Formats: sequence, structure tokens, C-alpha cells
Amino acid sequence: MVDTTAGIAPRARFLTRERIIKWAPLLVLGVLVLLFPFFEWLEDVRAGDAHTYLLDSRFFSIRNAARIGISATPALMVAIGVTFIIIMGSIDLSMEGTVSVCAVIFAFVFIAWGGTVLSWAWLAIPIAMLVGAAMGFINGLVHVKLKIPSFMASLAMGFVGTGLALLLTGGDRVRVEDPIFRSLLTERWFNFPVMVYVALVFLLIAWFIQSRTTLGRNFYAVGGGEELAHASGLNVERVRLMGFTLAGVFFAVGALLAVGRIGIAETATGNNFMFVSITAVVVGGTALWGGIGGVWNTLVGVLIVNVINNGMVVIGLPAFLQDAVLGILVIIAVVLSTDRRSVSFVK
Amino acid sequence: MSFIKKFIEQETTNRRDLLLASAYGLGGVAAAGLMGSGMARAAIADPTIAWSYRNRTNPYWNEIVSGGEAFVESLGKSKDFLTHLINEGSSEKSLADVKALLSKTNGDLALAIDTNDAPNARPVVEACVEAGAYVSTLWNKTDDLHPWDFGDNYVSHMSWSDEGPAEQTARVLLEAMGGKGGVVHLGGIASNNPAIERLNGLKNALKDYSDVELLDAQPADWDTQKANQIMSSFLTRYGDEITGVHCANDTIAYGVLEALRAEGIAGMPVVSYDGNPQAVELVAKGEILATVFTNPHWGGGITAALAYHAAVGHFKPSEEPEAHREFYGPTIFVTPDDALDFKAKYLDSVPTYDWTDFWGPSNGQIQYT
Amino acid sequence: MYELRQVDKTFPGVHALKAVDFKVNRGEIVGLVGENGAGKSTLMKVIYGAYQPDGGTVTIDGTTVRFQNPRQAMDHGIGMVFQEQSLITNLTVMENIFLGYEAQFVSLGVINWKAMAEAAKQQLAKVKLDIDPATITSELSFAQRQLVELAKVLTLEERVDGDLVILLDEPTSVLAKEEVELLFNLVRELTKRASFIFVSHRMDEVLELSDRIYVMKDGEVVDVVAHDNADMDAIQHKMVGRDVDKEYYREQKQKPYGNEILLSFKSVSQGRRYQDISFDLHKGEVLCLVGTEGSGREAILRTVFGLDAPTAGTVEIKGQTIARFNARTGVDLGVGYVPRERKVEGIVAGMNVYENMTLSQMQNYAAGGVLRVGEEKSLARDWIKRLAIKTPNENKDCGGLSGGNQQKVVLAKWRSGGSDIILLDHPTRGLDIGAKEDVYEMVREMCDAGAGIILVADTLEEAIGLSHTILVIKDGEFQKRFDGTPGDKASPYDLVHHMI
Amino acid sequence: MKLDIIKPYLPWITLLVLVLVVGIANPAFFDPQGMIALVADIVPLFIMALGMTFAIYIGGIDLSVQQMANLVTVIATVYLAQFGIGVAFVCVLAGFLFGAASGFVTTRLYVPSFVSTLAMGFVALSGAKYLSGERALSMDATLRNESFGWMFGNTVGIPHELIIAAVLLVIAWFLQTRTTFGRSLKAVGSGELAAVASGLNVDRIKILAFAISGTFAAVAGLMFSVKLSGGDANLANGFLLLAIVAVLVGGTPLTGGVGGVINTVIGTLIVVVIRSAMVYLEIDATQQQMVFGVVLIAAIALTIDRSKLRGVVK
Repeated sequence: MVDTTAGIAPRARFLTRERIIKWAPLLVLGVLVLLFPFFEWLEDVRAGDAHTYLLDSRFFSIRNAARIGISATPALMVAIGVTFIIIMGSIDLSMEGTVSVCAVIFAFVFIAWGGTVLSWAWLAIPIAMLVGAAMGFINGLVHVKLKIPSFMASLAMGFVGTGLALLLTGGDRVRVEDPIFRSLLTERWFNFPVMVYVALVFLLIAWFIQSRTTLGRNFYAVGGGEELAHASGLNVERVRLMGFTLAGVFFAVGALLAVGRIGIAETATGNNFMFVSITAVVVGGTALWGGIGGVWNTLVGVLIVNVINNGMVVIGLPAFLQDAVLGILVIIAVVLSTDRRSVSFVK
Repeated sequence: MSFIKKFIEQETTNRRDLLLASAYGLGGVAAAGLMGSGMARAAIADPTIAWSYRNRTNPYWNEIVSGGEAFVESLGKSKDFLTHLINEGSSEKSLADVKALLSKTNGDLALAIDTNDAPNARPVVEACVEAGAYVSTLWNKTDDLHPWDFGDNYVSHMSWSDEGPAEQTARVLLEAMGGKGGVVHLGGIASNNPAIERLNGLKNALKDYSDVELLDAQPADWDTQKANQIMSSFLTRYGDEITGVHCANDTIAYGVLEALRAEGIAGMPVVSYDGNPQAVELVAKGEILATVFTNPHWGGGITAALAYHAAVGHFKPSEEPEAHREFYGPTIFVTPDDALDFKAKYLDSVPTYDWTDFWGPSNGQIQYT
Repeated sequence: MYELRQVDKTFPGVHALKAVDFKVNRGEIVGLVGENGAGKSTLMKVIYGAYQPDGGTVTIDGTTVRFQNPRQAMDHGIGMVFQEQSLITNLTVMENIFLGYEAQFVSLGVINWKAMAEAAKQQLAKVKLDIDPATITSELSFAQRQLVELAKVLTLEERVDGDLVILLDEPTSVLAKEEVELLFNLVRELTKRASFIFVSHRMDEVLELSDRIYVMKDGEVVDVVAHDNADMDAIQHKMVGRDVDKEYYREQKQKPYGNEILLSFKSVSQGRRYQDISFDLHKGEVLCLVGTEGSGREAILRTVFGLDAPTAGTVEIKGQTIARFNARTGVDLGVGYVPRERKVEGIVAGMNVYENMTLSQMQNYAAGGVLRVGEEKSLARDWIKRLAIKTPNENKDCGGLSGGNQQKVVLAKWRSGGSDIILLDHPTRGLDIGAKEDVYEMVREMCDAGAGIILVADTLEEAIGLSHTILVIKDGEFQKRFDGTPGDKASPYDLVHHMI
Repeated sequence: MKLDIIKPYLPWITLLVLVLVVGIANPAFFDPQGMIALVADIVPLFIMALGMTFAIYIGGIDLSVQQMANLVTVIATVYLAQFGIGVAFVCVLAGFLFGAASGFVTTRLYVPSFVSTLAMGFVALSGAKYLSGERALSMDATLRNESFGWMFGNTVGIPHELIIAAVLLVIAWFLQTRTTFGRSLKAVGSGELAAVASGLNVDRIKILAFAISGTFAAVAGLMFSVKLSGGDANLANGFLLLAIVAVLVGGTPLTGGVGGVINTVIGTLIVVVIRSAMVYLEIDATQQQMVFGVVLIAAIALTIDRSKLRGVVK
């Protein structure tokens, strides 16, 4: 998917097996994007209406792309955060708690300090990101210093995060009404709301970190062989701590965009991010055992999941079927993007 | 008859007898003999008062809790006296927490509860009855479960008939749409009773508006973010065909409004339910055309009050008519015209209720169809 | 220049290093030999900073140092070239070379990949390896990886001002003969800049390369021999505490094999791995497959065991044509597989001795799926005695046994289950001399008991010494067959001639 | 060295400490009847965790158990009238088949169990929604009591739920420690490649492990359905994370091959003690979740045997 080695000339043969598998998630995305309009076409043709495939599609339109963009951006930020962790071969399940805490603290500070971006309240944005970093750092400390597997450590930290958000709000929701902040959603450039561009900027930052910084490359080293990396003089504990901290920052960005999208910060802001983001990461072709994949994979994965969710409603699939279809499509996507020759077994 | 079958039958009979016995206040002796602890008694001097509810992330439950706390304070106690059991949407936790509390308090308990899911009401009630505690339920219970089958200990059940009010909001919506066009409905968790009733309300209203089409109805699980995504998908599927949105509650409406705002769509008629303060403000601004206030503050207070007063023996539930055991809660219809008045009266300063006027604001006995 | 004095290291229950004195002079190649468990690897870990000694001093040019981690050791010019597969395969060659030291190519937080590639090229030139530094490591051959490993350590040259000490841990185990020569020449050239500590089980190589040889036994240095005085037998005597006699491979115990055919390959091919291979394995025969790494020898073993189905030809086991290829079928027909990756494929670490022994034949110790643990244990006790497996009892975790004893457990697993077609894939890899002898002894015993053995040997000498029949394979194709009787066997030269 | 001796007992010690802490703070906790009731209530969760243990024991995970239980509550409620007690068989079969399907997707299609079971869970959820018509259903009380009333009786003060749990525990324990299948599971969990090289049919073993997980989840769902006398597609929500926590806190790490069903007993008890401690210690409602998380971290830090995690902690 992504050129993890940045700047290397492609090899001679174009359609190798590895290459096809590498691009499979994008292929799946492409097929899905063409598949849903097909169902629309089918529906109209059956009803005897005129319908030119794709051209008359409501799904395959800029306006719907913007809608998918809006629904995908917060999840994308969270998924990018967890991508780094998964590349290291660990896992982070604390995102729901971290997102809620960041959203709530952001809203509190924002409103307390003026309630508009044009006052000192803008500082709430960096503060929220710092809070995310701190949550991630603590998560990393629990994992690295107490030597608790990340699955458990982050799961428990997720409880702590959600609990903290609840403690802070007492269960209330905080509305963030500032029109300038809300222009994340309401202002559009070239048909897409500002939040999509913000997400794009952070995606590029993540790509930069992944491909151009020592830390990013060290994630791959740790995921490829932690003991070897340690023996090469790499401070693996530090890399892990930094990784979880970085993930926390991206969770915070996700929280900001989630608040920007609905204008409400509450304990429930973080709900549903866990399974969606991890599913998206895996569907995008990043391997759960670490070392393979990257943020572009995650972009494709998040888009796949959101396109499916959007498309199912658009083609009018009965609600009770939607879960099953999502599940089956996820399995298909993962099957297609797994190189069975390179894995000896999967658990 | 096989041995096993005989054994099973014996056990069920024993169990029924036990329940029956304790239900009629005789169980104290029988149960004490069996379980080794003092069970149902006529009155409890100073029961623990507890509220068991879904979570604190929803303003609706916060209102319920505030009512419970107001009631406790009316007894001259600190509001910390109220014990909170939060089930996080898990029936299993709901039941387990109740049992833990029953065990901790040795049955000296006045419990107000929403059991999270209808089937969970029966085991909760049975556990309370068995331990001699007094329980009042809110919202969820199955139709075959009735307070009067359990003597005094199952004090009351309050619910709301949402079909009528939801139909009323739907009519406001349909009128605003000019009696034509297309409407979409975003519902709660599909199997929840209120979700079903509120959709039915819409359907009932639609019978009188043949020019309006119900384009789609999807469950948004009472969740703002999910509602937001579904609404934007609706906009893709139906585009301009949508001329009105019927939401199963306020939190869903927030998500819908934001989805509309993202598209720059203004003036789309939207109605909701529950009458949360923020929703009422939106009604006042005209962004929501109607919502239904179910007075959760009163509901939360009175449910706890019923359980408490029955527990301390201020009244004997079994001597009350059935209409006092199962009744509908109050509903107040809120529209832009009266939103500000309503807000001033009910939300800005919460009225002080008489927590011994159990049935004054209620809305008649629950009817089963 | 680099010196350890009276270094001590204790682990719970083990006194791994006992007052070890060890010294490396400038430009010197120091050999380090000893049986498994003699303390070599502990000593190496102390030297490159992975372990901290409990007692004694480490000095460099007279200054006392103490390393908390490998990185501090590297900063003092001490680097380690690990055994095979110690590069991170999903990274590029250049990333591996500069792992942990990327800072030199970073400006304003950005890695300059061009500069890194340039620098990596220089490092690769030192080891005469001409590959694109941006190649993903997994695409390299084992020999190439070994050289990259060395190039990586040689970055110390630029980084450290003082002298370098480079540890080579079994660097030749995956190399072909000519690659070994190349490596040795390189090492000799590099002594201008660095000293080397060379650790290997291959005594001849140690003798060839080293200026001095430290011999370790039971955590102590028992002898230091200068190159000129080195004598293989004497060193081995010191290591083992006894002579390795001329009957090393037990040739005198080799008996002619019978007529009964156990296994028959008829023009079998498997994809691109090997083509048109035919042979018969008889009762009591040791058949050795000889070839370079990747020549197809292991693939043939995998087919016999049932892991990979052939694409053409027929395989018959005891007269029965195999239709379904899976491990179960193989095992049921009496095939036993002793894999090369002993710790990963041979034994299950975390399971105890008796559980490992019956793993392939649980049905023999179970009724209706319920295990008869008592019988398992008595079987295990029996075989622990027969093979003199060093373990306190049959309940000990196999992961905690030494390599040789693990190998015995693997062999006991198949022999006790009555397997009579035994596939040995590098059965003596990483074993010390004593344990090797035990394995050879077992090979002969198995032949006497009527089993047939297919062997992929660690060295050519081993192949020749043990086998009745040798098949030379090159690039998946059969080259030449050698039949040998004791005293009249092919020479390594004959074999190499056909291998390459 | 001394630490090594107590290591295997750390989960027990953690449990004991927790019980003592809660009990000393509020002696009412020590009431034996109350304790029995407390434990009896957690039985469906325990059974689910018991099944999950098998999936984790081979180094995988099963995220479909909650949805499986949801589906079974619906199946049990819908078909009780038709099949009577035979509906139990239908439920168990459904659990087994669904679990096996998850296992198939995991082993044969190389989808990591984290994703495959999550996805299969969605399929089960759809099934539950379809079958229930997206309604909360309730069982006919008479039918329920005739067929399953025995599940919730008492014999000499011992709730039948506990007896059922004990029987299932013994079965699971027997499977794990005394059968060739259990031995194979251990081999797959600790060293899959060696298991292959010993001629074990690893794929089948793994598929069976997931099938067992599904089966136990179905039993848990059935019990829960009978207990609540009804079913719907969300009834068992809230089970999943607790079941995972119960297994892991008990000392069965995600790496596989270590721990087992007895650990799950301890883990479940630890979870129930922490949870009821919220009630007994009167932890403020808004603080409960946070306290739960913190205590959980402490409990895990105490119970996991890091020497058995083999290699790096990921």
C-alpha cells in the first residue's frame, strides 16, 4: 500500500504476487465503491426508472463523498494512533477512554476560557492534545514498567479513561457552540468540510512520522523483532512509551474532530471507537502481529469500513442485516489482503 | 414419571410456594427457616434507598437521579444517602448489583430501578421479594409481570405510553411539512419498548396523511454519533425527498441537526422526544418543532418515594387499587410557542414536588393490548 | 587492550561464570570454544553488555568500565555479530545497519534517506557486498544477511575513536564453504582496525582463524592455547574432559542394510523446489541428502513427512501409495521428523518431558480421548533412563533442558512411538561433542532396530561418516549417488564437486 | 527464589486480599448466604469466560461470545414452545457451529481471531435481530418452569446455578488436563510449529477450541435467557469485556499455553469481588468505572506470571 521505505525506485516486475496483495485493500475499496452504485442501478431499473450507472448514482457523488469524509475523519485519527501501536506488535484498547477524556477536558477549558477560538480558549486545543499525550504516556508506563501485556494494560486504562470522563462531567454533556470552531463542519472548501482537510494534514504528519523520523522507523524495528532491536542498542522501552504517547495525541485529535462534528462533548464521545478503529486498521492490511503496514493502509481501511456503513443505508439494506454484511465484508477484505505464504499460522 | 422430572416439578413447586409465601408477608418465617436470615417484614425502620439505572452519560438518567436525590433530601438526609447502581447497559450487571446490595443491606432496601431490559425485571423483582426489600420499577418490564402478584414488596411500576405523544409530535411534524413529502425516522435500540412505541406513533399519524411517505426507519440506538451518520446516509439515499425527520429522542435529534447543518440545510422540520433542557432550548429557537417532556425528575423522585414509603409502612401497597400500582407517567408536550414558559417552569428552577403525592401527576393505569 | 578479570556471574541455581580471566589484544582474533552450557554465551553477553557481571572487573585500555546495556558497550567499540536471522527482516538493509544510530542522518527531525543509503553503501563495501541498501532484508540470502550483520557492526569504525572488539557468534553456521572463506579473509583484513572474538562449534574453523583460543568448561576458562600450539584433539579433550576417538561417527557399528523397502520416491517433484527425485529407503539404511542450503533437501523431508504434497510422481511408504499428504498420515505410517529448529519445531517449551514424548502418539496412551498419565510417565522414565536424558524427572519443562537433552526427547518421542522412518534435519546442529556422539550412537541403534533414516547432516564429514547412501542434490535436481561401506567412502571433495 | 514458590498462588492471594479488604471495610460482605448468592449470580458470565479460556489458551481470542449469547437468548425464547427442553440442544448446537465457523475463518482463511470472531459476532447479532424481529421477547412462564425451572432451584442451600457451573468446570478441567484434546491445546498454545511437526492436526484443534468457546457461550446465553425469562438481541450486552478480563486476571495470558480453566475460576471471582466491592464500599456512582480500571491494573500486575510470558511483553 504505502511505500514504507520512502523513496525507493520500484522494482522491475510490476504485477508480482506480493504487489497484488499489498494493493488488495485499495482494490476492495474500489470494488465497494463500484458495487453500491450497482445496487442503486438495479433498484431503479427494476422499478422501471431510467438510471445511468454511476452518473445517476447518489452514492457515487461528491456530496456523499463529503458525508463519508465527515463520518470517517474522527475514526481515521483514532485508527492512525492505534496503527503505530499495532506496527510495534502491541495493541491499544484505551482509545474510547482517552477520546472521552480529551473531548470533555477540551470542552471545559474551551468554555471556561472564553468559548470562542478568537480568545484564549484556543489554548484548549493544544491542552486537549497534551491530555491525550499524558493519557497515552500513562498507558505506556503501565504497560512497559509494570510489564503488563498491552492488551490488558490498555483495556484497563480504557476503563480508567471513561471513568475519568464520567467523573469530570458527572454525566452531563457539554455543548461547544462557537461558530468558528464549528466551521470544522460547516465551512466547506471544494465541497469538503474543513475537518476533512484537518484530518488530511494530520494524516500527512503521521505519514511523515512513519517514514521520515527515527521514531517512526523504530516502530517497524520493534514490530519486526523486538529482541533484535534491543540488542542493536535500541531503547525499546522508550520507543514503546513514545508510541503510546503519540497514539494518545492522535486519539486527542480524533476527540477534537468528534466534538467538531456534533458540537457535543460527553462521556459517550468515545463510544464505539475501539472495534471500529482496530477493524479498520486490520482491514487496511496492517498485520496484528506487527511490522507490516502503515498509515495509508489505515486510511484505506477506515474508508472501507465507512463506505460499507454508508453504502448499506444508501442501498436500503434492512437494518437487521447490516451487522452481518459488515462482518462478512470485513472477513473478505482481510482474507484478500493477507499473504498466506508469508504467515505460517494465525491465532 | 421419571425421577428427574419428578425432582424438577418438586423444585418448581417449592420455589413457587416460597415466592407466594413471601409475597403475602408470611414468607418471613418460611424464608428465615430456609435462608437463615430475616426476610420480608411489615415495615423497615430505616431502609437504604437506591436507584439503579443505565448510566450517567445520558442527560435523561441524570434528571432521574436528580429527582431521586431531591426526594432523599426531602427526608432531611444528605443526597449522598442515595445509593447508585449503574448497569452500563448490561442486564447481568444490573441484576448482580441489586443482589449484592440486597445482601449488603440484608433486605432493608427501598429500590427504584430501571432494569435495562424488560426480561430482567422479573428476576430483579423476585430477588427483592425474596429478600423482603421493596422495589418500584420504571420503564422496562414484561407484560406478564404485575406488582399485585407480589403482595406489598413489588410496590409499583411506572411507564409512559409513548405511542400517543409520539403521534402528537408526528402530527406537528407532518403539518409543518405541509402534509406532503417524505419523512424518515431514526429510532432507539430496536428492541426497546419506547423505540417501538415511538415509531408506532409516527405510523399512526401517517394514516391521516396519505401524501406523506415514510421513506425509511433505522435504529440509531439512542446514540448521537450513530444518528449523525445514519442521517447523512439518508441524505444520500433520499436527498431532497426528505422533508421531515422524526427522532425517537433528543440525543438522536442532536445528531440529526448536526448532519443537516453539515449540509447547510436549514429549516428542515425535526421533532424529538424526552424534553431534555438542551432540546427544549432548541425547541425555543425553532430548530426542533416539538418534544415531549416526561418529567424524569419527578419520575425519578416518585419511584424512589413509592418504594421508600411502602418500605417504612406509610402505606400498604396491597391495599391500593391496581391503578396505583401500574400507572403511566406524566407527559408534557413542548412546542416553540410554550418552550420558554415551560423552561422557566420546569427546568430553570426545578419545582419542589410533594413526594407523598404519589399519583397526582400520573396518567392513568397502564393498559395492555 | 580489552580485559576481563575474575568475572563472576550467577543465575538462580547456576554459577555460569566462575572467576573468568579473558583478554583481547589489539588486532587479535581470539577463539572461544566450549561445550554447550560451558558459559560461552554468558561470557559473550557480559562482553557486549547484555548482562552485568556480579563480580570482577572489565577494563578497556586500563580503564574500568561497566555497561548497563548493549548500547553502552557499543559506544566503547564493542559490537556483536549475531547468529543467523538477527536482522529485522521487515526493515531495509540500511535501516538495519544504522538501527539505533539514525541520529547522524537526522536534521530537524527528518531522516535523510539519501545520506543513509550513501553511508550504507560504504559499509557494505567494507564487506564486499554489492546490493541496494534499500533492499528489504527478507529478500536477502542467509549469507548476504551474515555480511550485512558484519557491515552493521563495522559502523563502529566511524562511530568510535578507540579500538574495536567484535564478537562473531557462530558466524559460519549458515554459510557455504566458499562463503566461509570469504568471511575469513574479510576478518583477517579487518584486524587492521579491530580485534575479533570468534565463537564456533566448528573446531577446524576456530583453529584456522584464531591467534589464541580460550577453552571453557563449566563456567571456567580451562586453557588458553596459542594458534601454533593448537591441536584439535587436545582442545576437544579439554572441552569434553575426554578424548574424541577415531570412532566418532561409529563407523564400525555400521551394518549393511536389509532388502525391505520402507519408503520409495518415484519421480517425485514439488513445484520449483525439487524435480524428478527417485530413491528407495531400506530397513537399517541411513540415506543422506547432500546439497547446499536451498538445494531441495529439506523440501524432500517435508514431503516425506506429509507437510507439502508433491506436484508430480508417487510416494510409497511400506508399499502403500500416499494419496493424502498431511502430517497425521505420515506419523501413522511410522514417519518421525526431527526438525532443525529444535526449540521451535522439535519440542514444545512450556510442556514437560513426558508430555513432549507422547505428543505424536497420544492415542496410544489414551482411551476414548482420556489420557493415561501414569503410563505416559512410566514411558518417559524408561526413555530418560535408556537415553540418559539429564533431567531431574519427567515433569520438568522441556524448555529448560539443554540442547542435547532436548534432542534426545525428540528422538525418544519418535522411537517410543515405534516410528521406523526417521527424518533427521541437522540433528546435531548446535550440540556439543558429547551430545553429538550420543546422537550418532542413537542413529546406529535405530538402524539395528530396523529403522530407516533420511539425514540432512550438519557437515559433509558427518554425512559421510553416518550414511550408507548419499544422494547429492543441486538446484532441486538429483546429481549423483554414492554408496559407502565402512572404510570405503566418498571424500568431502567428491561431494562438493557435485554440489556446486 | 521465595517469590518463585508463591508465584503460582498469586492469583489466589490477590483474590484473598481483595476479599479481606472488602470484608474488613464492610463485614456484611462475609455473610455466607450473601456470598453464595453473589457467586451464583455470576455463573453465566463464568461459563462464558470458561469457554473463552479455550480460545485464549491456544493464543487466540473470541470476541463473538457476547453476540453468540445474544443470539441464543433469542433462539431459546423463540423455540422454547416448539422444542421444550430440546431447545437447549438447538442452542448448544448453534454455539458449536458458530464457534467452529469462527475457527474455520481464523485457521483456514488466515484472519486473526481478533477480527474473525468480531466479524462472526456481527453475523450472530444479525441473526438475533432477524429472529427476534427486533423485539424483546419473553418466555412463557409455565413452559420455562417446566423445561428449565430446575436451573434455578436450591438444594440444601446450594443454588443449582452453582452446581451447573461446577459440573461445567469439571468437564472443562477434565478436557484441559486429562484428554488428548487438552494436551493438544496446550501444545498448540505453547508451540504451534512443534505441534505441527509432531503430526497433530493443528487446524482441527484450533477450530474445536473456538467451537468449545462458542458452545460455552451458548450455554451461558441459555442460562441467562432462562434466568431473565426472555431474550433479545442486546440482552447479554456487557458480558464480553468482563469475560475477557476474568480470563486474563486469572492468569491465562493472551500468549497461550499457560493458565487454564482453574485460573478462570479465580479470575471470575476476582471480577465479582471487585464489582460488588463498589456496592459494599459505597463507591460514588461517577467514580465506579475509574476505580474498577485502577483496581484492575493492580490486580493484573499482581496476578500475571511474567516469567511464563516467554520473551517480550507486547
